[in-house]
Order: sequence, then structure tokens, then C-alpha cells
Amino acid sequence: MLNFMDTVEEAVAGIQDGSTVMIGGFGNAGQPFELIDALMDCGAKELTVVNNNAGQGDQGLALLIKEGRVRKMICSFPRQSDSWHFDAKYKAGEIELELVPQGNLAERIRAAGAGIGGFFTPTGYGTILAEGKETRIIDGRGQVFETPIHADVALIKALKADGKGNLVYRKTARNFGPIMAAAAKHTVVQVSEIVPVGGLDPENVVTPGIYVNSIVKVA
Amino acid sequence: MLNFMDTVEEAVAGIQDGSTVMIGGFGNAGQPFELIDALMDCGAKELTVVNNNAGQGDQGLALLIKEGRVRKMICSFPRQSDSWHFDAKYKAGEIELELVPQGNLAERIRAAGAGIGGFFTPTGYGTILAEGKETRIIDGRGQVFETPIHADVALIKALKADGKGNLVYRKTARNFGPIMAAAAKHTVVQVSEIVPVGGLDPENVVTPGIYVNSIVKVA
Amino acid sequence: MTVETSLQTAEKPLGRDELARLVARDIKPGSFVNLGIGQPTLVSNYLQPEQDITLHTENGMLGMGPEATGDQIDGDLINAGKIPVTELPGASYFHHADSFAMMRGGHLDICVLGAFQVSAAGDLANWHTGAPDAIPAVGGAMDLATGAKDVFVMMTLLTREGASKLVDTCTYPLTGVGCVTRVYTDMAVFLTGPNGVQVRETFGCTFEELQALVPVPLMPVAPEAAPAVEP
Amino acid sequence: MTVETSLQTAEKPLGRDELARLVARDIKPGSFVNLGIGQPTLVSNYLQPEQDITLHTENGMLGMGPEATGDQIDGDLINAGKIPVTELPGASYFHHADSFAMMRGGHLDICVLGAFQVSAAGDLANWHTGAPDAIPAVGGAMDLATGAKDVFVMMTLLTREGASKLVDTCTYPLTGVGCVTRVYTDMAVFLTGPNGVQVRETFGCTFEELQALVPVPLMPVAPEAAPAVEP
Repeated sequence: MLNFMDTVEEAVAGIQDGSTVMIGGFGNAGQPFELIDALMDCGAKELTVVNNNAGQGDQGLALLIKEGRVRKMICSFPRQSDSWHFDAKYKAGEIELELVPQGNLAERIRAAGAGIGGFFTPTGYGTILAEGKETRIIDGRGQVFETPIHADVALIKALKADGKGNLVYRKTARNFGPIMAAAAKHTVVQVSEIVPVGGLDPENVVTPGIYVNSIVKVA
Repeated sequence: MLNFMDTVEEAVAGIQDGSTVMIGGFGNAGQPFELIDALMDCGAKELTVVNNNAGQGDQGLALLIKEGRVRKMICSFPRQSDSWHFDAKYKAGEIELELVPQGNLAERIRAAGAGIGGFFTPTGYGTILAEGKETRIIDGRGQVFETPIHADVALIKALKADGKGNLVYRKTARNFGPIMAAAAKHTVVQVSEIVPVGGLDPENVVTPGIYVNSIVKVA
Repeated sequence: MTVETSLQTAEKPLGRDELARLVARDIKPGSFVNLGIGQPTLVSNYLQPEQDITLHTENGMLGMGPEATGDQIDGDLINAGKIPVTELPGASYFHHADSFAMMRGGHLDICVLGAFQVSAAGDLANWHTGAPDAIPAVGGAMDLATGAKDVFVMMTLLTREGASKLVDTCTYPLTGVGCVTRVYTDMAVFLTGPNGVQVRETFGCTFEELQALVPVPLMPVAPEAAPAVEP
Repeated sequence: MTVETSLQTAEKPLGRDELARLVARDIKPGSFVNLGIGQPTLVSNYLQPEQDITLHTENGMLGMGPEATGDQIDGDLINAGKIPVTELPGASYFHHADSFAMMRGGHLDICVLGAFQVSAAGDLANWHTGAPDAIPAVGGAMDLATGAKDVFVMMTLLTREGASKLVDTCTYPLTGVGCVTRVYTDMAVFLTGPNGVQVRETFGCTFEELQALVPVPLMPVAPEAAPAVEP
């Protein structure tokens, strides 16, 4: 069911303690900053967060981590020059890390949305990230069994939504948005513009409205 | 390497006896009729053909089957009111059939293009189409192991190509084109229009040119 | 067995269009729905604009409109039955893998399918008669049966020979296991699931007459599962 | 061992830019290429328009142009290193799963990566020092190493301490197994593969001097593997 919300606070109101929350974005591109701030304000804790990184600087996801609201990060690249809040929590043993190669992260999120129970991939075979995982040789190549990553909620950013919840993105800000929208039970989208039904060309819709639950316009 | 061909004959010239050929289209929408005719004329035989159906009436794929050029069909729905050439060959034991649920067909083609070694899906579990296949229970659901379908050549139809081989399609004629283009070693596309590089909006490209090898304009 | 008051009845069996109207009425507003080829397609005739139902067709479209006529006919715009259709405002197109991912990933609220047989446990048989000389063809049936949140079946209750199509165990090859949640027939609406088969409504027969025709134990519907809207 | 005539040499070790120029020259016209973060990014400075190389960035783009400057800078258009870049005519955008499918499905001709170590068998170690207190971070390195048709490594041959980074067996945690096909270093270009390590060119050293530095058996390049173009 699709709802248009007036505020980011309303849009994230359903997020509960212990939820798995996917957050879109790669670097600043496609990051739903305002929704992350609202998640901060809503007080939910014990979160599992799925994002490519583990927060940067002193804002957004980094702040959630600093405040001890994130129990576990599932990400591909937590260590950055300005990921000090994650670094500190990790070294203190106060946050769990599931490190996933970026392509496996994307494919596992995609698998969740597509109803795939698991898949074999050559990525990571023979490395420490495959330790403890099922492997098999397929067509002469070692492959690792990877499982879908589902989420309770996805927080993503798009450029425009129409009245049916169809979305289009902008340039490399598209990144994780379309696959996270499909992998979460409840998808919240912040957009720059809402257009009427019929305002997006059906050929160019990237995320069909079926994957979208709440939309909020952020100025 | 991308080539623009003057004729459909040139475009299919590399198809050899014993090749696996994916043919796009669902019903008439997206069927590359002219490329199929050229495949007929080029004489290649012992083909394995991947298509949703197994030919209709007395044209295109049905004719290839009638002439005994197809050793094996991989498809989801061979039996139609006008699939008499396939029906006759099948009943005579002169053609092999691998029947695949349509969603497994699409996902297996996608898996080939995406480098996935195989995946588990609930579709078909507990049915005769899962007989002999590996199964397991994942999250309480029975699932079947399915393998990628690769091809030597894909013959598909798109609306427009630009000078880099980027493609856009039209309405439900998009169907199998994008995933077959990625699953084949060599992809041949017939288009209605060729536009210069820069003539397609990068946000709206459906098949990036990396998946395209030969393009021929069909009037 | 005493029939509880929550069991609704009609005076005579329903025709195909009445049944389609009933299914259409039961679809919750805002739902995303796939209507199978054949009888289920009739449901689209009875969906009301205020229900705001979005139709999916597995060949790559959300927001499918009515069948195309005259100048509307466009060979590039067809449904899963290969019939020309129209596009509604707010539609979107996608390729086959994305379209089936939508279905298989559990995003469609309801799919409505025809059937040869449905078992008490909700097993569905609708793709293959099992005849030794039959050419098998499955299409998207298994994906639809397995992927939608709710699978509604529309069928006549009895075969031409008078045998019940609601059975203890399917004798035809299965399409999906335990997937059917409701069975709409000309004589009754059944709810199937782990708790056995409940009868929600009968048409032209009493509960006892229905039970005499059907070789699986029936229960009247639990009151909370009764339809919210009067037929 | 006698050095065959096909082995090319230069008078002194190559600088980073000279090495980038050499890699750029070796990329076949029409190729689709992913350049890793750091030193490999320099290669883009030496690609010639007539080579018609298309650059992929795994965060969702083909047809990436040079780094953006001034008014070109757009927060929505960045590369995998999160640096603002530009868009070339004929570009396309796609989401992360499609972008990694492109890489993992073997569609990229070449990816160029940095490395801590490469083994004689082409194993790559470039993501993790293995230090017990290090916070691990892998990004797309394993996908790039495993997915591209050819994986070229660019690195200095020796560590600051003078140890060869071309090794018999990697001591750092692996990124990928048997994936590297060429190693471009300041002192030599190596071809790695099932037939052992071949030396294509040396820079500022003889084959014998090189062999003395590297703890794996080296062979001069087979004539057919020599570069087609004079450096």
C-alpha cells in the first residue's frame, strides 16, 4: 500500500528496535540523508544496517553508529579515512560486522527481492570471506554459496516519484536504490519531486511502484 | 567488438552447426523475424534454440523446426494452437525438448549473463519438472537448484540503437531481449532505427552496448 | 454437522461472470494482481476504479489496461495470453527476468488461476493432463502459483463427468505445492490452508449437499474469515 | 638462461606515469575496461581517442569520462573512488546489481588493479594486510578480480623493504585465485598463467638481475606473446 507522507518523521515512524534497515547510497550519491536523520530521531535501536559503507564523518549513519543504535553492519567497505565512529565501535567490540564483497552484497540484495533462495558465485572463492561457507566446483570454477539479504525497511533516495510510486533516479545516485526497494518488506523513499500519475514515461521507470510503500518529498 | 551490418545475412553469418541460439520475443512482440529468416537461409543445423515458445504457424522458428534444423528446444510453452511443426517433430521423436517454467527460463538466462553458477528457487518444487534435480529446504520452503543457460548467439529485436550499441525497446517487446543479450557470447540485434552516439538518454538505456556485437537496421 | 450462521448461500450456482464479479469484489483496494489466461481474465471486467487495482502481466508490464480494440491495437503491447492490450497511466515496462523476479519475490498480492484440480492442502494442478501423448507446456503457471502472496483459483467445482475437482490428492501433475489459498467455484467458495478446507459461501446447494459432492472434509468458515462485504 | 630476442628492455625503471602509459597502450581498441582506485586510475590519462575504450565504474556507469572539475562537479556523478567524474556521449547508468552482473558475468575485457602481492599462479592479494587489528574492507575488489576477462596488476615490483611482491605463494589474504593475467611493474612486465611466469619486458635491469630479485622461476616471453606495438 502506497502512502505519501508529509514529513520524514512520519515516513520512518514504523521502524522498530531490532529491525534490519537497508540504506541506499554509495558515497554521498543516493544517500537518503534526511531519512537517516529521521531514523536517528525516531530512537529505534539494536538495528542491523545494510549499506555499502559504515558511515562517514560525524553525520548520518556514522552518527547512528556513534550513538550505539546499530548492533550489526552488513557492508562491503567499512574502513574509510573518516569512518572513525565505526572504527572505534569495532575495535571496542561493540558492533558486529558482516563483510561482504560489493558484488555479492548487490546480488544477495537482488536475490532477496527476486525470491531466490541462494546462489553460487565465483567471487570470494578461496578467500577468507568464503570461510565456513558451502563451496562447489561448477564448470571448472570454484564457487561459493551466498544467501539472500532481506530487510524490514529500506530507506532510499530517488529523483522523482509519480502518483503510483514509480521512481526514476539520477546518474550514479541510482546505485542500490532499485534492489533495496525490492528486498525490503517496507520501502521508504525520499524524492526531490513528485509528479502526477502519467508524469513518467513507462519505458523509463526504473523502480515500479509495486516496490514502494512510503514517499516523502525533501526540499 | 561492435559492428554495424548492412544485411541480416551478414549479421548471422557466424552461426555454426551445433550452436546454441537464443531468440528473443514473446508471441510476435520482440520477435526478430528478419534475423530468423536469415538464420534459415544461412543453413546452420543441429541447433539448440532457446525461446519462450517453439514456433507458430509456418514461419520463422516454426519453419526452422520443420526443416529439421533444430536438434533441441529449450522453452516454457511449446504447445500452441498453431505449433503443428513442433508438435509433429516432437511426436516423431525428432526433436528434444527441455521444458522450463517461464520464470526459471528468464532467471537462468539472467544467471548466465550475470556469472551466477546456479541458484535455488521455489518454482517447480514438488512437480515433475523438478524430477532428478537437486532440492533443499531453505527457510522452510522447498527449493530446486537451477543452472544458467548460456548461448553462443542471441538474436534479438530492439527499437533503437545508438552508435555505441546501446539499446532501447518498445513496450512489451522488451521481454527477453536484455537478458539474452547478456547471456550470449555474440549478440545480434535488429533495430528499427540507428541514432548517433549521444542520441539516447544515458538514464534510459535498457541494454548497454557492452552486450551487443552486431547491429542491423531492418526497414 | 450444523452450518453456522456465518456461511452465506445463494439460490443457484454462479455463472462465469458472476464468479468473476465475486472474485473482483474480494480483491483488496490497492492490490497488485496477475490474472491468468482464460476464465481469470474475466475478473478485470468487474474491477472498480475506486479499488485502484494494478494489473501485472508477466511478459513485462505493470498497469495493464483493458483489451485493445480498433486503432488501439499495437503488436508491441500484448498480455501473457498474447492478446493486444492497452496501457494505463502510471504503467511501467520491464524485461522478463525483472518481471518474474517481481512475481517470484512475493510482491504480487494475488494471482488468479484456472485449475484442473486443487487438493485439500492447497496443491494446484493446472498445467498438464498427464496424458502420455500430450505435449507439455507450462509457461508461467508454476511461477505464479509459487510466487504470489495469495493464489485464488477459479474453476467449476465438477468435471463434465461430475467428479469433484477439489480433491484429497491431485492425480494430475502438480503446478505447485500448498500454494492455493482460495477456490472460487460455481457452487461454493473454499478457503484452503493448513487448517483444512473451509466453506465460505455456497451457491445453489446446502453445505450438506456440497459435502456429499466433495471427497474432502469440509468445515463451515470460521466467522472471522467471512466476507466483509455482502454479496 | 639465455634471454631470447623477443624480450624487450628499457634502460631504467619506469615511473608511475610511464607504466600507466604502457598499460594504456596495451589495451585493445574497443575494449570495456574498469580501472581500480589509485595507481590504475592514471591509465585513463593515456588512453587515446582512437582506441575507443569504454570505461566502467562499478557504482553503476559505462562511458565514464575524465575527473570533473569546476562547474562539472555533480554529487550524483562519481566513480568507485567517490571522486566526481564526467559522462561521455553514449554513456549509460544502471543499478548496483546490474553493474556487478556486468563485471561478474565476464563482460569486461580488462580490469586494472593495484596489489600487495601476486603469486606465480596469478593469485591476487590486494585488499587486506592481514594485520590482526586491521578493520577489513573489500569493496568490489573480489568481484573485479574474478569477473574480468583479463586482470592486469600495476604495482612496484619491490616493497620498501626490498622484498618482491611477485611471490611463490601470497602471504597476505587472497582477493582471488589464479585471476591475474599480467603484472605491470616498474622493473618488468610479467605474464602469469598456468604455464608459469613469463617476462615480457624489463626496465633498468637484465633478465638475470630480475630473476635474482624474484623468488619464482621466470621465463622470457614466448615470441607470440610479445607486444605487437613497439614501446
